[in-house]
Amino acid sequence: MSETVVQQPSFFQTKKGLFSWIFTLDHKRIGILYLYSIGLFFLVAAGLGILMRLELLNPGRDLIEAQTYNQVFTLHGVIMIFLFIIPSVPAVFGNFFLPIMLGTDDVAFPRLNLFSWWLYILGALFALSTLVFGDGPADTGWTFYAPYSVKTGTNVTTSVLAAFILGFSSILTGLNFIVTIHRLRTPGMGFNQMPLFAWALYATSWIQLLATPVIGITLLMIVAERVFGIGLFDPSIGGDPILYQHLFWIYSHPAVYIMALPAMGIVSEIIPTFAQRTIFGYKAIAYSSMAIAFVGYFVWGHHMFTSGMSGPAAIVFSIMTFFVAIPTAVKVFNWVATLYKGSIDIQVPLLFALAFIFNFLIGGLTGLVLGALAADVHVHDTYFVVGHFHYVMFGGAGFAFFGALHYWFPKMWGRMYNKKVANTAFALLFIGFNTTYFPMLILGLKGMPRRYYDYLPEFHDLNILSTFGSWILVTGIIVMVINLFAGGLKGKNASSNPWNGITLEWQTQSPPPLHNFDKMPELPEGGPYNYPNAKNADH
Amino acid sequence: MNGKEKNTENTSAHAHISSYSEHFGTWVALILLTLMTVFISTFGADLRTLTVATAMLIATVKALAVALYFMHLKYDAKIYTAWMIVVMALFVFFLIMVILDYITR
Amino acid sequence: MNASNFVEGVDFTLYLILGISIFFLVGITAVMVYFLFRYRKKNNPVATNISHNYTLEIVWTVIPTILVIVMFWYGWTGYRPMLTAPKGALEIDAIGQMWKWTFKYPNGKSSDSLIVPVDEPVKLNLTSRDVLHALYIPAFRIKQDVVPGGEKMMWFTAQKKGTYDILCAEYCGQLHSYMLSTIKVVERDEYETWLETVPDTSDEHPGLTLMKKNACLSCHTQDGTRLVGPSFKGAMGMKETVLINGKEQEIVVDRDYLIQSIKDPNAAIVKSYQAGLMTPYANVLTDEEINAIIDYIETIK
Amino acid sequence: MADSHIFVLPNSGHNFDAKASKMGMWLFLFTELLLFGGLFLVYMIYRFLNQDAFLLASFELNVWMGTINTIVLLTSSMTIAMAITALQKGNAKLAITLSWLTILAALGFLVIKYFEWSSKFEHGLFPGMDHFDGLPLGERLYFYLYFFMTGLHALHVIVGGVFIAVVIRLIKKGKVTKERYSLLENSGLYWHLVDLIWIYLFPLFYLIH
Ligand code: HEA
Ligand code: HEA
Ligand code: HEC
Ligand code: CUA
Ligand SMILES: [Cu+2]
Repeated sequence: MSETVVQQPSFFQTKKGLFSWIFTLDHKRIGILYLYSIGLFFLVAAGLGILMRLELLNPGRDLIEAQTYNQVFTLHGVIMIFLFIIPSVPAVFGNFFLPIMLGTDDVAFPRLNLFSWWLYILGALFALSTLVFGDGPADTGWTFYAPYSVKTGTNVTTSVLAAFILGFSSILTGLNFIVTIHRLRTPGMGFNQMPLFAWALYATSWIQLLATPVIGITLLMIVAERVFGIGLFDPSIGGDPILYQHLFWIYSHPAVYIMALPAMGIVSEIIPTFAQRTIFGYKAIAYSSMAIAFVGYFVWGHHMFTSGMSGPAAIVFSIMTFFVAIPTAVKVFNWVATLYKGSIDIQVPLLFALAFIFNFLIGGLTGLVLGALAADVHVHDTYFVVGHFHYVMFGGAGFAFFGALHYWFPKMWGRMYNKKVANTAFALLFIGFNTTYFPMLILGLKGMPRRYYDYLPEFHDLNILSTFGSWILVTGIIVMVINLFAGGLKGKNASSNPWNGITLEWQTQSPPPLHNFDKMPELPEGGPYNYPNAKNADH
Repeated sequence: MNGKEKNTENTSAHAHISSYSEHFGTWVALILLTLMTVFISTFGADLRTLTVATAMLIATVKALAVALYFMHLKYDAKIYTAWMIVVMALFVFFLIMVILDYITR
Repeated sequence: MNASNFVEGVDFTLYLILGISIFFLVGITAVMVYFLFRYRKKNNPVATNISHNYTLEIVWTVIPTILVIVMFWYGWTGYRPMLTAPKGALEIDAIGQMWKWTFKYPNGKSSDSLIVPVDEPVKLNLTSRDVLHALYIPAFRIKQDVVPGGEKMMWFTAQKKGTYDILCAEYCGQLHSYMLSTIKVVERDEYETWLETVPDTSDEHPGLTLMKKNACLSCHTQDGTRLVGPSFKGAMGMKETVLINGKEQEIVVDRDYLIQSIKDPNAAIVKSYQAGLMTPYANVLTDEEINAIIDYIETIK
Repeated sequence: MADSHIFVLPNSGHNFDAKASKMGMWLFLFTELLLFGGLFLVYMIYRFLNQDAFLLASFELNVWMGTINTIVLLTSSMTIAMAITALQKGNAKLAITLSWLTILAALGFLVIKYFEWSSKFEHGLFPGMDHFDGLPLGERLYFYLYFFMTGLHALHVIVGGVFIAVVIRLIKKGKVTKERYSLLENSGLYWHLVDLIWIYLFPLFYLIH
């Protein structure tokens, strides 16, 4: 690397002051705005999670009342889903890196992008305002099932509106990314030369775009029912509560792939970089994202197997559920195969990516149990489901998010965190995570229902273990957060390409300049991950 | 390189200008179809069981006319038509799967 | 012998999938960890680009496909029998309402817990008075949502004598986790003698019997402690602040107010309590019954 | 020694890109379609469950008002489509006139809707009113859906009208021109969507007979 390269002012330096941030049109700054806001809400909701675990340490009342507990898990679920995990990867890393990886200087609609962030903040304010105003946060669970959500006196209307606004924000982000990918790729980059992270975001964006409106309208119907008495779902004034469930899950199942696909995109970036070789089965990974997105639209009924669903409908939904597992399996095999004959540099981001695979395997395979009709009847609405979704959402998507944070950290801030501490934090997180959630799977198999403030004495031991695990987890998170802050403030300067990555973001300086590139980026020969230093086996 | 992608970009580069008379013709057809559905449903007693189906069929023809001519789908890049078909198919799948649960319940 | 006729189908599906899962989990993890060390930078300084291998890719698409079809099949065969109850099953009505199960037997007897004869198919007709609930008997591996505005059903044949838990598995509000009951499986004659004995409530106030039957006491106490609803202790004649159409108002509790509170509880909400929780009992209780209840409330001092 | 010349990529997100903005509009229309799609789904299920009640309830609606409104809306769709042709041909004046006609039609539509709704109110046919609460559940569902769907549609008519009005201003200011007409085109696309939805609402509510 020639030493005479002039360091352009980075996007941090070009302008200063609060307004230069909250009214910025720069996709990198918007990504960072999202990072801080999402991180904040994650910590709030995680605190609520810890509170629940403390309450569940012993049967009976430990800390909080039953009603408070119900509000806590609802708020925990709503924040974690709508404010943390759905926007997490696309809004933070998608915003920051998609344009750079495509070799352009911004998304297609920079103003709309800023507007999405403002909507996000507005939605967050709505969600949090339920804490202060009226009769407290909703106590319905994040699913807002009718008719309870119509009857309860808590602030359901505001919570539901919050979800509606956040959905709108999510739609606009998706729309922006689709147009960006179609219109702004650097000359010479066809769809099949795109990095897999971009592919993952492309598939995700279509889900955001085509599934979110359905929940939007459903939530509006709940509002209309509560405010105007338009009784579309409450049977005592005409409606059918099962129909609500259909509409809710038409969105909310595809939504789980909004959480999972970008995370998989990150894993597909991290693994080739640290194996220093091309990804195995580029096309299989790229197209399986689209396949998951598509098939994922037709499986929602697996959340309703015990609602009195008919045989034929149950068959269709169950089969389709199993079919989504196949493209996912393909991805997992491809990742593992990418390690084969690599020259592996074991660093924290890679550890997070591999932990993703392990946790996601447990999450996904327990998903298969849930997809099987007979088994689901037993474990539906038990802690087995709670275990399943924490494994995929936290152990999977959450770990990928942390992995991305460690992977792109030097690019975003031009500094490096302390790698030893990062390793310790990772170990604590991994152990803590599994100690917290594995017992939940067993609890579920034994028949402990979810959303239970109190439980029968036979479930005591495993709950103690789970709560104990959550303490390790907290320690891990605290260590990680402190380490990252310390690294950002006074870490060693990082080179522009510390991991020897090959996708376009590693061709610009760290942190990138305002316009991302000060010369045309060059596409790697023979595919986005074709490492020139590696031996070529085929062709 | 993705060949298809390039093609669509070229065709939409010289934007097609629809003529006034084409718009007018579309309008006439739409009005006629509207009057036809109203007529069938109010006076066509012998078509009783078919009315829903015919009404939906006519509505779909009208919607196609609006989409193809007023919204220029016919002359625009093919990708919009393709997307439109996918979105509509998705919606129809939703309908089918929900009604499946209700019919057989 | 299993606790119910469904245990076998459900558990087989569970073990089958868990078995396959453990195989893949352990296998993939082992391969991953092996590669991680075998191809470390130290051991393998130069990587090899391998972009794909169609044979391998087809194999690992086809094998999971076959496996999931097998999983689906056992899931379905375990589930199918749950959908239709055999003819001649013993039919019992099960009513869910905020935080209490009530079971009504064909002869009119009603009970808080289930008693069923062993080795006989039992069909539960499920209805809800307010919101969603789900009747869950973990030992029997069955669960069915109870949906207001329609009747659902579930059935089973208990195969082993004993007492098992009944839980509510669908979130239904504040005391969801206390909506518990039990099912006792007994011999046929024991069941019959139980069915014929009417619990002796002659020396109980008829109002109290009605309150027990209608789950009033899961929300209201008689000793002044606060549950979800206000306690009935000394209620009659008490001064209270209530919200009528959102406006606060001082009232004195009298018979008319109590009648209204039972028939249409949301018309006046006692301050600091939540609206919407108590279902209107206008269609559930007759006027005489309501009067009997109020007579009894008058006696709680 | 920083370069005074800042390098700008050819594929910049800050360039004006008519195709991108049209693409964005289409994507947005898809979300609108699915938004109403959810309601059509609800409609379909409830109609399936309450066929007779829906038939009975639909007699309360005035077919003629509905038909007139359909024609008004179709006509406005034509005028806005012609406005685009006019602008493409460079006739900004005609484009403005045609756009105004579209807005006028939108207002006409709303006025007729207003009369329809208020006649329902007069008959006590709104949730919470006496007559309404006496209806069987199936008929109530019909009216819940009627008010919700036509109400949401009317909201879209208003948004579409405002959108077109904004574009008219921009044409006057010379910001939307023969070469850069994509905003007018987008407002037209939005307006046609409003029309498309009404094309289905009309037979589903007025023509059940
Ligand atoms: C990131 C989010 C995410 C992801 C990716 C998934 C993925 C999957 N989920 Fe999960 N799920 C949730 C989030 C997620 N889920 C949430 C939040 C809920 C609860 C909602 C609530 O009620 O509150 C839920 C609930 C839920 C249910 C309903 C449970 C119930 O309430 O009764 C079901 C049932 O089928 C299910 C199934 C699946 C399946 C089959 C997958 C599959 O996509 C998994 C596929 C992955 C694999 C299978 C692993 C990799 C494969 C291999 C290594 C190869 C070997 C495999 C084979 C032999 C096939 N999920
Ligand atoms: C991405 C999603 C996500 C994540 C990450 C989590 C994280 C956690 N969740 Fe989550 N959970 C959900 C999504 C998620 N959850 C959803 C959707 C539900 C369903 C809700 C419903 O039923 O409606 C649910 C329900 C749920 C339940 C079931 C409640 C019930 O059914 O009764 C429980 C119980 O233990 C639980 C616990 C936890 C815990 C202990 C964590 C922990 O992992 C949290 C760990 C947190 C930390 C480790 C950080 C702590 C940090 C601090 C306190 C501050 C430190 C500050 C600084 C250093 C600045 N959750
Ligand atoms: C699901 C919980 C629940 C059940 C079951 C329930 N109630 Fe209530 N009840 C409440 C709540 C909450 C309030 C306070 C809010 C209000 O005034 O509506 C209340 C208020 C009342 C009041 C007014 C009390 C006062 O001091 O003003 C009366 C009387 C009453 N209930 C009677 C009954 C009777 C009789 C039954 C059974 C037939 C019953 N309730 C069942 C929750 C319940
Ligand atoms: Cu009843 Cu939960
Ligand atoms: Cu799902």
